[in-house]
Amino acid sequence: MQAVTQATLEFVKQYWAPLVCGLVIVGVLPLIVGYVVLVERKIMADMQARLGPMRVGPHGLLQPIADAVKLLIKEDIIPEDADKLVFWLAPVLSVAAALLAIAGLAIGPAFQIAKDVNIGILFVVGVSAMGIFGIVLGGWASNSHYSLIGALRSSAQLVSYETAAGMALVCGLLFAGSLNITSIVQAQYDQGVWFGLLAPVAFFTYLVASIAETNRAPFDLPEAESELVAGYMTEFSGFRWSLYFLAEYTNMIVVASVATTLFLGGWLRPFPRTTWLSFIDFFPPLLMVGIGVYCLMRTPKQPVRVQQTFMLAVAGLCFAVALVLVAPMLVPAVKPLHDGILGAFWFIFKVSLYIYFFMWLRFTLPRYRFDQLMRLGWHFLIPLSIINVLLIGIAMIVGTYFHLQGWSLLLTTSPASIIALIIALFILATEQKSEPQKSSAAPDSYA
Amino acid sequence: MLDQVIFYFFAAIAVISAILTVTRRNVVHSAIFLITALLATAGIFLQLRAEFLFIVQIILYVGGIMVLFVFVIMLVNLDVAVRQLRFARQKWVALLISLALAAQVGLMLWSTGKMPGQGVPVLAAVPADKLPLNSEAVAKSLFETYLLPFEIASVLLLVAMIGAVVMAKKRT
Amino acid sequence: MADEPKEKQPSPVPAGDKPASSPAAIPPPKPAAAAPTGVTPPRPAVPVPPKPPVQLQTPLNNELVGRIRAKFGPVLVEAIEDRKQAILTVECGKLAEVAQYLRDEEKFDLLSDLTAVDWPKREKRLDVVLNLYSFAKNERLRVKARAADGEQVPSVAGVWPTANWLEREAFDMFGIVFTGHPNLTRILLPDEWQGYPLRKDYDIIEQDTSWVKDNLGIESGQ
Amino acid sequence: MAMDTTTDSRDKQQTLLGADELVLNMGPQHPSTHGVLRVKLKLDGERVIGSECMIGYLHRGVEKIAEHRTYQQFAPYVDRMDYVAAVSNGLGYCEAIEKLLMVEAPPRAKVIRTILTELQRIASHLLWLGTHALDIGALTPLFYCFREREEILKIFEKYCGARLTTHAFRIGGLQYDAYDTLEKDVERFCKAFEPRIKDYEDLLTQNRIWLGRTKGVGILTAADAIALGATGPVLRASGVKWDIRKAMPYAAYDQYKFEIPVGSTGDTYDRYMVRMEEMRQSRLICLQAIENIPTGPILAKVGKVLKPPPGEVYHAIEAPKGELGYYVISDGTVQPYRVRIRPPSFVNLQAFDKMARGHLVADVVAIIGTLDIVLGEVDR
Amino acid sequence: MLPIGHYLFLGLALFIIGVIGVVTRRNVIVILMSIELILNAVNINLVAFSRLYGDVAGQVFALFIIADAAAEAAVGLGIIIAFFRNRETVLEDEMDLLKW
Repeated sequence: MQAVTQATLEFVKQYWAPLVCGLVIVGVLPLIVGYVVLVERKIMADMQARLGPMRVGPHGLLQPIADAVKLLIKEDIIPEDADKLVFWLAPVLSVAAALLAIAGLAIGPAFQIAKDVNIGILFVVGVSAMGIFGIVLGGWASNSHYSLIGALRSSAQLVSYETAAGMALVCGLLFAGSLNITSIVQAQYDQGVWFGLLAPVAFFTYLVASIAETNRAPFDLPEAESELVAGYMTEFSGFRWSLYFLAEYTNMIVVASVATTLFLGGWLRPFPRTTWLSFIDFFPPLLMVGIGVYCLMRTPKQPVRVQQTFMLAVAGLCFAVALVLVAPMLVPAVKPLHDGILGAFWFIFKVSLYIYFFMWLRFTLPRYRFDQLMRLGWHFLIPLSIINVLLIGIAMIVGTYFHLQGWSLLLTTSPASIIALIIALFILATEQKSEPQKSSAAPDSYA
Repeated sequence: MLDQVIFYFFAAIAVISAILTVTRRNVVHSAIFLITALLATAGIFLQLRAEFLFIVQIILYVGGIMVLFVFVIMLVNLDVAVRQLRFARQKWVALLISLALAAQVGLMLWSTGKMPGQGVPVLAAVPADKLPLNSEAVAKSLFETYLLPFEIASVLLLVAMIGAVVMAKKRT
Repeated sequence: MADEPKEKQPSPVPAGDKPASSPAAIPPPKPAAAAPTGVTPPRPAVPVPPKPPVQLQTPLNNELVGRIRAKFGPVLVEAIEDRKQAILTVECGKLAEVAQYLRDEEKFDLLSDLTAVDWPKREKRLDVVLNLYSFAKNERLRVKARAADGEQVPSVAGVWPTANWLEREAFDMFGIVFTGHPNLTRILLPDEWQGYPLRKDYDIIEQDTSWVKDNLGIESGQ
Repeated sequence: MAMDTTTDSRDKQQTLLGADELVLNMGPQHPSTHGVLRVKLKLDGERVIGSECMIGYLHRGVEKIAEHRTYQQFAPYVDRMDYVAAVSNGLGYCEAIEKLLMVEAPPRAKVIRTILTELQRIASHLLWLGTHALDIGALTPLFYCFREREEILKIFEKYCGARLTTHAFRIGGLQYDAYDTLEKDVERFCKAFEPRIKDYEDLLTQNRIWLGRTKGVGILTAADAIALGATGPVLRASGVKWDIRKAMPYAAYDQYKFEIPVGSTGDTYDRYMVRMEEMRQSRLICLQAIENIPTGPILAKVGKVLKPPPGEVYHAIEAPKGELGYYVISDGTVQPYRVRIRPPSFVNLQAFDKMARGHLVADVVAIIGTLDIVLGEVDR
Repeated sequence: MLPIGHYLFLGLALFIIGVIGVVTRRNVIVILMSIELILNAVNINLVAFSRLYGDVAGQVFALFIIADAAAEAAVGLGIIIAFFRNRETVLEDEMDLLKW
């Protein structure tokens, strides 16, 4: 007993900061996810010529909390013939994997839970991939055809697209020369150019594959409402369902963060090495001020007093954030925090853009069919990503031979990308030609 | 001290899950416990500072092979299998054989004094800070010293892939 | 194409393997509502009140009827025209043959509708009514067959596959048994339903009351 | 009544299944069966090798009710069949009874009927487009379609006070004359509608995913379509240029110029294109019709009590879904002896099995959507 | 790390559990899973010794074993699926085709 307490103390003493961060993640992330959902609904509403949630709180800003309360007090239904243990375990597994993956991420140079992990990005990818068990087991445990089909679709889809995503990651890692997240971003700083620009094909591949991996439209077949009701989530309700939901959105954040880290320069501002462009550093505070001013302008137009107050509060919050963002540039005392604060802003900003792109696609595109999805994955993305890895590798060798650095690397990588694109288009063209004409040789009876 | 706690924690999980894996009637439950056992093993790898192997274990074993297992379990009709007799008839014989095996290996361990708690001084491990960066070291070893085995392994995987495809393909 | 005179055929694309027929020299029975012949916007405020003629059902004797009579003889029981719509009554047992002939030779390739009517006072109380349409001639034809209760009517599902569900519905509602139908089961009503609701002697209130009594154990409010 | 026990005995007909086969029961509670359609699918993996539609969950015995109501009393009931195209239903019924009575609606009534019916066709197609796109996974068109449909329903509301089940017409003409700004409203809608259709087409027509999901899915050849009795856009998409508005004009359709769009292959994409073009044509008809609405009475002299002379009549109109036929028999009393309604959805749905075989589960949803069925009309 | 005996003992335990699973269970899928357990036991030993001597060769071999396990699982599960298609069973004592 003594030993155990001692070990615990030792552990806490050594790892108190990550522990606190972990607790904060578990506590705060559901709230963040709730607001991501709200933002998604608002964006969806805007794209669809309507208002979205408006009732709970000003402009529906308390909607996530209302939803959470509703979900928590809903009746917890377990189907009669379900496998109780697995049914209980599956959503927890799903959400645990997603939350664990967050630990490996770095939000700016100052905010990282598992600091300097040698295998950084692999950890994130590998652990988040474990969430698939939650889906598969949940679908199986529900003992329903819809759930099972959804689960099988999900696992097949995830396994297929993980290959393409992995290959795309390899491209970025070729440039970085390390798995460590800090080193990856540092490498982009040293090169002065984001890897997404050096390997656009890889970035594109990862973009598509990450949408498929997170089961988002147009690849949301496992939960395709019009076909499978809700796929693997059909039988889940209330709290369990919300766990799945939490996992899905957390995974979105995770893949967006991975893409940001590897392809979009992580917490670096655009053109990180170009000194005459350092006025970009003033963009974050100006953006926040802009939002604050907009809120102020909207304040008198709010019909209810509470809403006016709330708008004022939001404006004040924006100004406060702007102040925090501008402080390291003006006040010498907090100068050391410059990279941490602005880095966090850029990182979150890029992740938001990436997620916004997800949402945009979701409200624009119809859904793929399963065979089309598989064909896209296996016949297009995987060959493309493998070829791209080869070509980028060659480009790297050539670049080293000529001592190319930074932007000049584009000289070798852009031909590689162009060749990869041409091959991709060629694949697509032949694909379309050889697309099997639906031969419905089914028995011709009208009965 | 912390090392010990972590080791015993993971070791206990691994052993209990392994036992449950081979004793559960429901194959899906078996698979879940196997996953737990594999994850616990991965934890032990981490405790041994084999980070790269830790993540390979998670990505490949848990994320790849076990997904395949679960997939196949769902494809084959489980309801029939659940109601079947769990163990084959030779279980006593088998038990005997494995016990003999255990005794043999245990005896060997005992005789060389490597059993825990023997009081015999054991070989001290290389200090942690002297270890090279794990993934780099593995990569170097893999692509320099063991390049040929690496290529052979990839051919093996290719053969296995083709074999699996041929095997599982529907004969029309 | 746009505003052609209404009697002109709208040149249907020949449907599948059925070629457009040679222009049949029959004056087609005037189809559809007798619309005004032209656009005469300011019309006298009072439309001409209809003066119903005493006998609306007049015997029909055009070439189509002649050909059918020549081919089938006494099978064609009656041919009349009612409000300018042609109605043929054929013998029930020969319905399938007549249907086959009408589809193949006379190009009535669309079975618009198949239904039934119950005339409980008649000896053969049930009418099976087929509404046919010919793309080639742009004309409609109604074929009736009288069947007694329980008499078997040959199915036309082999001629027009669309008759499958329509005959099931007729069976469901009237209890007409179609022989040769691939799957003659109830379609709209539950399989265990008693009786045939669209028959005239089927009392819906009585049925409702008894169902409520049997299943809910209370008196029906009807 | 007794609807809850519908399915049991049918389930017993299940055949012996092979190792890879699976019976999936879609509906009657399923997000994309458009009401209470129940489809039993026999699957090989995800491929459909057989299907059976089970209908009747919404059966209300409309035809039986008709025999116990007077001619006028029954008119509101037909609105409840195809409840998304109530005006068309009403038009067919009124014209059928007018034929039975041998009266004719005055020209002004006919033109207004035509305008409202064509608006209803646009509304019905809009609803179809929205739900069909939603089934295939495009969320946004639904809301755009409802936005436009709302405008049409507002016109209906201004005209007769009801939006959905309008009961807009009366036997012999109209109950209400057109309100003062009807022409202006219709014109404004038509002007605004043109760019909106382009919006939908921008979202879908050239979209690779949309093409992949609809091209070659649910092919119905012209011969099959005719044999299965399919009518309306389903038939026209198969390449048969047949529209009752042209073939046997009713209302005031003979006065207006419009085209009949046809497809070539009869797949889901062709049906989509045909319906999109039909909306454009309906818009043109509306624009032509409001140019010149004749003045005059709106109701023919039919009397308060309708006693059609004995006899029978079959009258069909081109409803948004296809041929909507009314077969009415009069025995000279105030109540119809028999009213048979030929529902286009019911007959078109029969083509489902033919279209679905060999496709995947996801296509089943697309095929149900493309048939544009309304269960209220299928089951009556 | 702890004394090497701990790891060897853990490996031994897993190995024996795996062996018991292989010889006693009838379900072929469980047998395959038990084989995975055995391979894991070996991996633990390899990694432990690799740590002991500070040489990554052991880890490299563990990697090869994982690759081998993947190959084995793929082929084995392929066989199971093919067999299940034909015989509708996954029990090893019913896999007696040669007995006929």
